[in-house]
Amino acid sequence: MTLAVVTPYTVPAGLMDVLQAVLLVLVALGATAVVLTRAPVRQVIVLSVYGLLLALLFLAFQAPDVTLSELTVGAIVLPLLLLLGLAKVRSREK
Amino acid sequence: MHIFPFIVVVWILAVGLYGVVTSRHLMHLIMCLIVVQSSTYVLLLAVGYRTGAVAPYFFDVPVHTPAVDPVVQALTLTDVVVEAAVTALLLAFAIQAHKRFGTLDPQQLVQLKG
Amino acid sequence: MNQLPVLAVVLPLIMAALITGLNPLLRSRRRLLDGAAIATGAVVAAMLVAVTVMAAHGDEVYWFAGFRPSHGVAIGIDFTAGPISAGLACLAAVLVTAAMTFSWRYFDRVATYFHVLMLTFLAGLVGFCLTGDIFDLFVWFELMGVSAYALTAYRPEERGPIQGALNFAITNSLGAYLSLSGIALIYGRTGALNMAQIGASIARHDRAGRPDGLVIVAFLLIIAGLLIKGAIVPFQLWLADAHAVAPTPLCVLFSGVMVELGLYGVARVYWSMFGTALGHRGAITGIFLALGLLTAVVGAVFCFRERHLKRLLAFSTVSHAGIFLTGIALLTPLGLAGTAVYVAGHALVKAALFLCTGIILHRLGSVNETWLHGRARHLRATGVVFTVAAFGLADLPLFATFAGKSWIDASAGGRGLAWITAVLILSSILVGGAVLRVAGGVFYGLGDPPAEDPQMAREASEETSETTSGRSRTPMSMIVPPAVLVLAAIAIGVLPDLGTAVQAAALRFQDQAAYNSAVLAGGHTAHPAGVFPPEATGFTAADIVAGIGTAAGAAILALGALYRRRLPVLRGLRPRGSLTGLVQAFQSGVINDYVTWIVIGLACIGGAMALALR
Amino acid sequence: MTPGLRRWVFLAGMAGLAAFYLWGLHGLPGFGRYPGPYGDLINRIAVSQTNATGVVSAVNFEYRGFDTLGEEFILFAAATGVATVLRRLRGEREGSAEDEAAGRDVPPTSDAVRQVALLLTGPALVMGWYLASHAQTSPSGGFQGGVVLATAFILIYLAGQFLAFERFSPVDVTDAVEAVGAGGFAAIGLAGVAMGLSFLTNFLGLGTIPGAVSSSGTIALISFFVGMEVAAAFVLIVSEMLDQALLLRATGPGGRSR
Repeated sequence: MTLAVVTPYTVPAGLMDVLQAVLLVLVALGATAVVLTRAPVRQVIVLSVYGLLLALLFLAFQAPDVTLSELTVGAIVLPLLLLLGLAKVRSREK
Repeated sequence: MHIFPFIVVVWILAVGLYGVVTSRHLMHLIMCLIVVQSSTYVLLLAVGYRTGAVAPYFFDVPVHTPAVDPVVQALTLTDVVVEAAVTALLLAFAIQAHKRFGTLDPQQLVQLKG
Repeated sequence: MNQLPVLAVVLPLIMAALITGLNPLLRSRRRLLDGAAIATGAVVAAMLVAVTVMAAHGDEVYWFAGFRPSHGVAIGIDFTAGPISAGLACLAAVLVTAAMTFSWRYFDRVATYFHVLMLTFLAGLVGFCLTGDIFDLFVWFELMGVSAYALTAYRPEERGPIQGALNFAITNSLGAYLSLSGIALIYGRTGALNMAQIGASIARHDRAGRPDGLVIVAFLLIIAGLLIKGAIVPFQLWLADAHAVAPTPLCVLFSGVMVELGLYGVARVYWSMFGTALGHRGAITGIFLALGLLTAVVGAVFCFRERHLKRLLAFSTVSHAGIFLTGIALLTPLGLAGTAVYVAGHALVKAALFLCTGIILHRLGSVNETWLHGRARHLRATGVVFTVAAFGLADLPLFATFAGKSWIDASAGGRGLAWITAVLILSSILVGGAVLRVAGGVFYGLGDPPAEDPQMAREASEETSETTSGRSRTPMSMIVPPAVLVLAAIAIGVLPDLGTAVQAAALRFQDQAAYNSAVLAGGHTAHPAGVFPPEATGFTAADIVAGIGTAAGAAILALGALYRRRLPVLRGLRPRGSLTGLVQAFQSGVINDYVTWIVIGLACIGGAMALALR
Repeated sequence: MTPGLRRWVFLAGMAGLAAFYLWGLHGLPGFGRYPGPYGDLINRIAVSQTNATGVVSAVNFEYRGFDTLGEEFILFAAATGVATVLRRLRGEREGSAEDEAAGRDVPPTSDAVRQVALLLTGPALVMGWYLASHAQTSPSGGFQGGVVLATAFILIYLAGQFLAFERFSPVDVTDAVEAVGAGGFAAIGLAGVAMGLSFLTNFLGLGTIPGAVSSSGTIALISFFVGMEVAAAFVLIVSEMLDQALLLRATGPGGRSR
């Protein structure tokens, strides 16, 4: 399908390709970093950054709705819950 | 670019599973499970993407503008909610496990259980 | 428009919301709360009976929000209630009702949480059975899963339930994500989520007469989650951990329908989406037969060596799951019909066994077979129900299990695979023998107590009573449900013309073209035609001999196990240490191992499919 | 299995599974070439059929609204499950916040954090409300709005103390809000049934201007109920976890040595 329509949101195709490729590489690295970080609290922070990267990738995939959810859930609420859980666990390890 | 996003999907899945398998801490394991699930978001959105198309909002663009698939986005939203729900529940289990066992190492949990 | 299928899902959901909202009011009114929850289950069961009857002559298709498909493209979500799917949903509702009736006097300090989660669980089960949309299937699969994980950990003050719930939740969530990946793959090819539409689309794409990689990979990924739920070796490891520790009323649902639902999902996905594209080739039968028979035997061996009553019953469920997959793998209408009837019979009988175990736990506070030996003599009614149910599990004629098993055997014979009958009988004898050994030893004090296995004794001692008061007697609300369930298993087995009706339903289930036309074009196919023609459903003398032989073999095996030390030949037989070690290494309880096995299993099945189907 | 053996066995299996998975992915049309027809059909008809200009919301709350109902109840069941698993048990008592804080390395909330959090609460409330009520026009909806609303309540915690948080979100009230949200969604569906229509049929007037706040009938209403449900569910989950952080256990293994 040829897409000649230009809208206010159209990003030049070449630029979009580069943007997506860069974000995909960053997301792959982010996932690896989450898994390889073994210190719990630091891992939560890495996970939060990973959520942010995913949100940016989704924006580049033209999915602003999902970006918003991923930002609120993946980068804020889940890390918060995980930190609360860790606080509980660590307080007992004292 | 035709296959690259899908290679990233497989990589995220493999890395996440590696984390689950080698995990010695339940909190770590839960976060690796989140990574595993995130591979499904990337896959869903990549599958519904169309080069050069706009996001499926027709507030200020005409309805016939080529747009990416809105369905996969709705599915991903559901997937994100599932992630939040399952993670909250797993965290509750982990907190309770730590109370009962005093550790979060999956291997020690089994030994202590008897 | 028939609104019953959707009401059967929405009613439990609304009641769950209502109970949560009225939490402060209901907390102190146990009777009202129990009554409302049980009534909901019963009403849902009644609605689903009606749906099953109505669907006997054609699938009931329901389009949500009125979005009918246009030109073969589905815009919305549909429910497609056929006799098999509605019947299975109905079975789920009946068991939920029985389990909630049983727990009326069972849990002492129960908040509204238990009822709410049971109702959402019920909605998940019913929605999963009825939906005709592959993503919707995933949604109800997850609702069922999340409710079940939470219910497993219903007694968080103990160690076992937490650990069991963790293994259960992690393995099954992983399975769900794999299924979702498969759904995304097939969507990327077909741009459709409706199962009928996907089936039509991939059948068209297939030019060379062989499926391409995407179809095979999507098929395996989608069924991966279902096979994990369906406890097929090597994905079954979570099951014993979860079943052994979940509250007993819940085990009824886990063993009776949840596992079977996973396998129903496999059959549904195959027959409404992938069947035509994969070409119904012998290799499909081969791969699933291998998995099914392996599961049947492994489950039976684990079952026989177990001393923890709930774990023993859990392993017998694994073994039966293998038999069900075997019946599905035959791809014949009679094989599927036999499986359907076997699932119903097994669910009723297994539910009765679990409820009787619950009574033992309530009265004696233990599930350790060694300790219990001879101590339940005074529980006469429970003993009778347990023993009768145990014979039902061993495929004694008259029971629905016997009918189902005979048809699977007959159909296997018809496909030239008569040897699998021998494997199935062997596993039935082992499972029946184990349960009858429990019946004879615990309720009648026959023979010697089995040797104590320290590991199992520790596991069993973890399982303490789920009740605190009224332990001197068995309330009617506890003993009536298992008795009724056993009678129902016999009643189904002796229904006249059962085989003809169920086989017709199975044939309809297997006619992908008829399913497509019903869903996408609103068509009606009067005479559906499957890949294999229907077969005779009568019982031959050989069937009856095999049934009685299996039950007798199980009884002899049980007696042999109980009197082992007094019999000269068997005295020297002891379980081999190396075998025990191997079993423990496999069933280690460590979640990391379980996930490793899932990956290995998928890689092996995937390799086999890639080589055999392509 | 020992950890070392497990790692190698896993890597071997994962290599096979990854190869298999890639083999399947290779059969896709390729990135950027979504083939349709589902999404294209919806993009074409959604605006005229529902008056919602945000097609994702139209899919979520209209075309595939039944999925969203299931999704809401997954969250509902999870919140109930968290409450079940973390409920107070015999032998557990509540310590005061200071008591517990003394045993942690987490520093007490500083004044600066408190003020920033308080400042953010208002905007978060407004934004959550905005998101939940504009599902049909912009990239937003009940879910995102609900999460942001929940965040507003959590900010109240950050700003003050747990006790204040508890005052704002007593469990019974949160339960009731959650029940109204989830039950309301289902009830909208049933209202259609009562009119002889299909479950979740959009039976309200669609308005005349595509994209206006009052347009698109039940989409906006469902989005609102979803927002309620999601906000309440998250507040419930967070408060259960906070509650745990304040719980002391009198006895038991792994107990506190203090």
